[in-house]
Amino acid sequence: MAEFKPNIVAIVCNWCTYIAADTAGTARIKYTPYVKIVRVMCSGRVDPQMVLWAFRNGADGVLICGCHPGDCHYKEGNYKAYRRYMLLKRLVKQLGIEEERLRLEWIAASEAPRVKEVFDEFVEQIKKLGPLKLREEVIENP
Amino acid sequence: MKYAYYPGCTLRASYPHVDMSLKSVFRVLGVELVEIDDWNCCGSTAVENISEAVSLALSARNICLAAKISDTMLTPCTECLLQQRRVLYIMEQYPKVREKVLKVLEKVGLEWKPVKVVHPLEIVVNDIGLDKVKEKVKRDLSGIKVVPYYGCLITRPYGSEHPLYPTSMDELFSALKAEVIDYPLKTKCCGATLTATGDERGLSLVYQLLKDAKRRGGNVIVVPCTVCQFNLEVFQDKISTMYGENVSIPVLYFTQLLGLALGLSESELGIDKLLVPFSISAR
Amino acid sequence: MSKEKPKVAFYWCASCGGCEEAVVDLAEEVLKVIELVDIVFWPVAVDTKREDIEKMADGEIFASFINGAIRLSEQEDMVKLLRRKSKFIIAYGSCSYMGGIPALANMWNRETIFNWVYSESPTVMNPDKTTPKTKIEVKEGELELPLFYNTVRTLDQVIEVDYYVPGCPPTPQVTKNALLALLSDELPPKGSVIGALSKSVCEECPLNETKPDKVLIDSFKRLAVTKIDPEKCLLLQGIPCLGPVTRGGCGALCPNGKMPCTGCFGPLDGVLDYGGKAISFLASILDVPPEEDAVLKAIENLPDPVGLVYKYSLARSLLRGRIIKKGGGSE
Amino acid sequence: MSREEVRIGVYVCHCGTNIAGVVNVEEVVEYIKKIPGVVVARHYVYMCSEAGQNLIKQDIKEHKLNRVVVASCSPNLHENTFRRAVAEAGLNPYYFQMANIREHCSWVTEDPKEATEKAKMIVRAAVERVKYHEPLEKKKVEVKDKILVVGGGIAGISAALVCANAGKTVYLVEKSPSIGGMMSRLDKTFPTLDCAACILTPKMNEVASHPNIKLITYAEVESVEGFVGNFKVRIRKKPRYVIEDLCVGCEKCVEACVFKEPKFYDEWSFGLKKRKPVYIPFPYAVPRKAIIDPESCLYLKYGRCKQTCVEACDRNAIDFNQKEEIIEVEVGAIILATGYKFIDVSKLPQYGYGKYPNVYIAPEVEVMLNASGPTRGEIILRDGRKPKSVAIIHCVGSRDENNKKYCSRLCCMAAIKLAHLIKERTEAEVYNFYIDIRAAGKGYEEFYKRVASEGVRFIRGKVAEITDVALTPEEEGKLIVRVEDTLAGVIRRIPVDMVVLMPALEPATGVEEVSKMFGVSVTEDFWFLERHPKLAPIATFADGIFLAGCCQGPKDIPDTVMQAEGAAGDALALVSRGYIELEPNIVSIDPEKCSGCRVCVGMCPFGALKYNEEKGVTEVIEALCKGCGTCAAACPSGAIQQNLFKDKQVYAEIAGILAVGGE
Repeated sequence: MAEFKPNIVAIVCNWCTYIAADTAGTARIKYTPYVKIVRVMCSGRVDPQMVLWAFRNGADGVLICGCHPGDCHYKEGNYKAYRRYMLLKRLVKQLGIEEERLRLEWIAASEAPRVKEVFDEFVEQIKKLGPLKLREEVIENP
Repeated sequence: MKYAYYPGCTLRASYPHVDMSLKSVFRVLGVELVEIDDWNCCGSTAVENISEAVSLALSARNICLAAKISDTMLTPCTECLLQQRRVLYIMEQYPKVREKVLKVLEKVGLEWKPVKVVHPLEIVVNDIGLDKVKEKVKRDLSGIKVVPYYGCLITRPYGSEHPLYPTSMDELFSALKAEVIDYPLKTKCCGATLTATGDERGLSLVYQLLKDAKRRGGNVIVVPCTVCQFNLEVFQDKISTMYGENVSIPVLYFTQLLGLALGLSESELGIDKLLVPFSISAR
Repeated sequence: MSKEKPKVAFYWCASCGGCEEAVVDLAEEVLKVIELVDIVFWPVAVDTKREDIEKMADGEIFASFINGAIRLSEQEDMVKLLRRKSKFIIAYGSCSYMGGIPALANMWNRETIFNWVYSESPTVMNPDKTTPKTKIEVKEGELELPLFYNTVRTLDQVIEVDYYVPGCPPTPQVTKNALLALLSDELPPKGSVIGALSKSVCEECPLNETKPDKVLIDSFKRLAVTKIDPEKCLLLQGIPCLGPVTRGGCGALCPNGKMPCTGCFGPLDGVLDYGGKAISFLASILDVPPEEDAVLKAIENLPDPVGLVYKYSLARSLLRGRIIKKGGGSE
Repeated sequence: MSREEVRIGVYVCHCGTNIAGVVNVEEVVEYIKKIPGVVVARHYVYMCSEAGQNLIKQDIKEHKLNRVVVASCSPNLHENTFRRAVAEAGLNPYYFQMANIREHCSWVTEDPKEATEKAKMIVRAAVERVKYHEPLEKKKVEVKDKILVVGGGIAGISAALVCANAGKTVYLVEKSPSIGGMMSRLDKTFPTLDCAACILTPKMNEVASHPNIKLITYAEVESVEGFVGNFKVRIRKKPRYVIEDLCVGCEKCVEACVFKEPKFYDEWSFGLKKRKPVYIPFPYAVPRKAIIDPESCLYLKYGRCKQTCVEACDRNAIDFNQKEEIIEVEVGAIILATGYKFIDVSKLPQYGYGKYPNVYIAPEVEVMLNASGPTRGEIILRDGRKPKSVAIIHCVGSRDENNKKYCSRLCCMAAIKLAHLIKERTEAEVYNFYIDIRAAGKGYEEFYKRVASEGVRFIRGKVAEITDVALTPEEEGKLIVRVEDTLAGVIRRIPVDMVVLMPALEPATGVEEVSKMFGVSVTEDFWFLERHPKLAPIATFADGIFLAGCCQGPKDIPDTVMQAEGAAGDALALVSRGYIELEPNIVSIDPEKCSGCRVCVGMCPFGALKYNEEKGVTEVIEALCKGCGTCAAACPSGAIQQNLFKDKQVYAEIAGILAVGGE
């Protein structure tokens, strides 16, 4: 059986994690190729629909990254993100998706090494859980 | 508070009086010491040159036995302490070595179970706390000029204090109203085993320590380490003649002086067994 | 019956029958309907047979109103036939539109449902472990029985649907609007929801005016143990009312009855996944410190998010139901 | 959406070998070609080059492209470049999307195959997304033509003067009672050894007298609101208990103070000298006005004092009832020049600072050498002796795994300068203990050579400890420096009379609050983070806020002044334009869908959403919208959409980036 290459999307804030990821690049910090970044202006823009949509489109895991509490470029967008995340996690779990497949992390613009840390670690976790198989289990199995 | 007690060969053979002071002090401070049943050598000896796995396994065994009594193990001998902490570190950091050690343990039917290894000084300062100690003081140590000397084994590399400038004994004895001397050599080398061969280089190190302690007006050196206590105590006459300068000064294990503050008698604390006599009445 | 009148069919799949009632609830309006159309097929009220439909030419039926979700092979079969024969297929009511209450069964699969219904359930006595079969021997020969699918599907997951009429059940007003929309000269764009509003329930809700500038609350409460102020927006009282996220057109029936909206009309056009959006707005209005304990405290009374936000729309949701890995049983 | 057929052009940049060296660009292009809507897909060595941009412009014309995707570096670098190119070809610049396959792919991925796969997905996402892009207009906002400078050190002073000379009003806020900062403590500056006071004081006075500069000393910024071009700043000015307009700095009050002898810690001299409760910070302080310290003044502390100072002041400048005042200003740009401080070396016991009286830190010695210092420029030990031998220790806390890992940059040259000055004034034997001498700068190496040739000793080795424990008679009564001389390969014990420590630099106190208040990011060492280490070393990620001097990282005076004047340039460029164009990523509400449920209103911390009673819908106040999109995520009916981040666009991007293989 071929090695499982997780398909992961990270929806990240433009002001912290996106910059951190840029800096990680400039510093040539090597990390997993399986996490792909989608940028939003603020983690507060992250709508739970986006996360469900990602799972529906074959994501094995979804990361949401924003500024540390108190550092939000828009004051409190990251707080909104956190509250939605907490309730969404409950929903997702009920729908048979392991909580660990959805994660929220605060990564400041200065924390380039944390990008590697978080991404690599998340990929490892998803590898442990294996593929999500949403289509096989539900959608293509009427 | 209950601790698994590991005396080690030093306190059993060469320093029974430290052992005495320790037990009496902790009795007064309400700390229960349960000696580990059938404990063996800590392995910080020649055995290491023969087999690392065995030398580690020796301490590993003691740790497993300790685990049966408490989750914390008390080791007054800093040589043993270092070895045990080293084992804990290696078992966590080096899976390959860990495997070897586990095999050895398996042979003696033991399952690896790490415990916290602490030094009596850490118990007094951290677990009990100076406030509690103060409550128990029977007579203060005012008038005694204490030179706290820590050496290297409890400070490096696994120490809980500043590796170059520990202060726990300074704080302890200030709390007991002694006059504590800021001793810049507090973590310098005591000569360790260099002295065993009577080597001049070893003795010169001891000489510097004693000399500076006296120069700063100290009238007693307190140590948390029996190796230091040995080196600082045993060679005083020899050094005095060697350098034509009287460097004699009593060297107490810290519990011995602490014991006096707690109102224990000099014999209960084995102070009468010291090579360089010390008496609180002569303050 | 004059031939010019457009032919209309009603059919009933996995549903409670409420939608059939809804048609009847048109009361004397029904007569008006009959003046306008010729009902050619309506198992619940008119004695017609499958053959009658089969005999018809393709597209002969002007519109088929199909309620209920797709649970059985027979239902799939029947709607495919109606699709062939009809010009327009109208998914009538929340079940055919979004899966409705029956779709909550998607939290389990066939295996776990059968286990429960035919053996585990405490009220069941089934010593010889009989479970539904698709074939059965009787003396007349072998009979074929409908297959119970693994999941419940919406009508448009089985056949092409032209319009949707929401509601559990659709109110007489909505039904009437829908009919008129269909019979009007310019038809609404294909795939649109007809008969209801393009704005949320709040639009029609008398309590909407009681809101302050900012709609923020400190926690959600359980309806059963909360004293409701009938003059105040339920949301503001911590009751998870889904009015804001639900399509209006019902006349805010539930809020008018001092009960929270549970979302039977489904999402508005701009919304992709009803439940996801509901989660988003419910969590958004929580004004609590962003610490784990605080947030958990605030949502402790929402123990069953799926039951709350997918009550009528699980089959239409992005995830369709619960992922049950091999050997996974019911919760 | 009914729209004309989309015709997409995709351009994959090699960025020399930065991308093409890892990612197989041909393969990416081949893959992208297959995606519906893609009309042309090319790869080119440098898309940002003139030629690269022309490629896009031609294709737009020839192939009637109406969408463009460039896969290259981070949008933070070149998004605007390409938007401009697209616009120049007559297309709306927002029909463009950038795919970051350098910072987020080629530079961070080991395996070329994986990198290529990832690149495909990143570009695919951009292609899927751009299909849903819509034409947008940038919003123009008027810019206040005033500038705020925070910090009155040489950085703040230089920046303020440039801005003021350009005719703009500048508010210069300084925390302490006088401007001048660290430089005001120096006697001479390296490598030219010209007198610090002689070059600094004229600038300080110019600041004080400049018609365009509003100098606000003994004050701190309390809050910052608004955004680029329109900052509202509240400044809290602490009471000085002396009316600045009346005080002429005659010091009569100081003489008259009931404390006959100065006995309080003097901030300017790092406590080397003492001051009275009423004092003038230092002889050439600006403003040269007295100040009364409420902590030591008897009247202010206990309400009981003869108030001899009040009598002494013939101008009645002393006012014990002075209250702190809040000054509100509106500015278009902000320059942060909050500077640095030295680490607390007493935390490094091996150096014996605070234990041995003759161990000094460099700033103390600078003050000592200063002609207006406590010793009038003489080097005199605390015990009154003149040192015959002095050890200067480099890298105290710098380049140190247990402290600051970074190089503090100015210490090497400062140490060499101190060595020279000390030798000059005491004829003492001077030793420098260093790890490496870092003399990168105009005339620096020459200066190092010169001082070395003057007989100052340089010993390469990190000092292990300073001790007073003598082993030999000649060590008696001295401080002994224990060090490994790594050139000679021996352990040395060098007895000296005086030790000078060169402490590491760290950001000034309160930097965390400042960074939060101004919304400026910081590095892990809390230096302010510049927008780009090379191409935007002055700007920050907070538009309209610029950095000058050591708040961004350790710097010597030349570099500080350079950056300060650069910052002034950036600030002037911004405010002189008179307006700025805001990214159009604000939200809009579809009144056809909005039911006025008001869930969104509570989402906006900027009050940009307002419920319209009679229309029964909520409306956006565009000027206030900062474009975070939090309300869009919350809007239960999907009536709120954020430009550039519409639901459809984000969904398309997510679906695109997840699409496995050639699906």
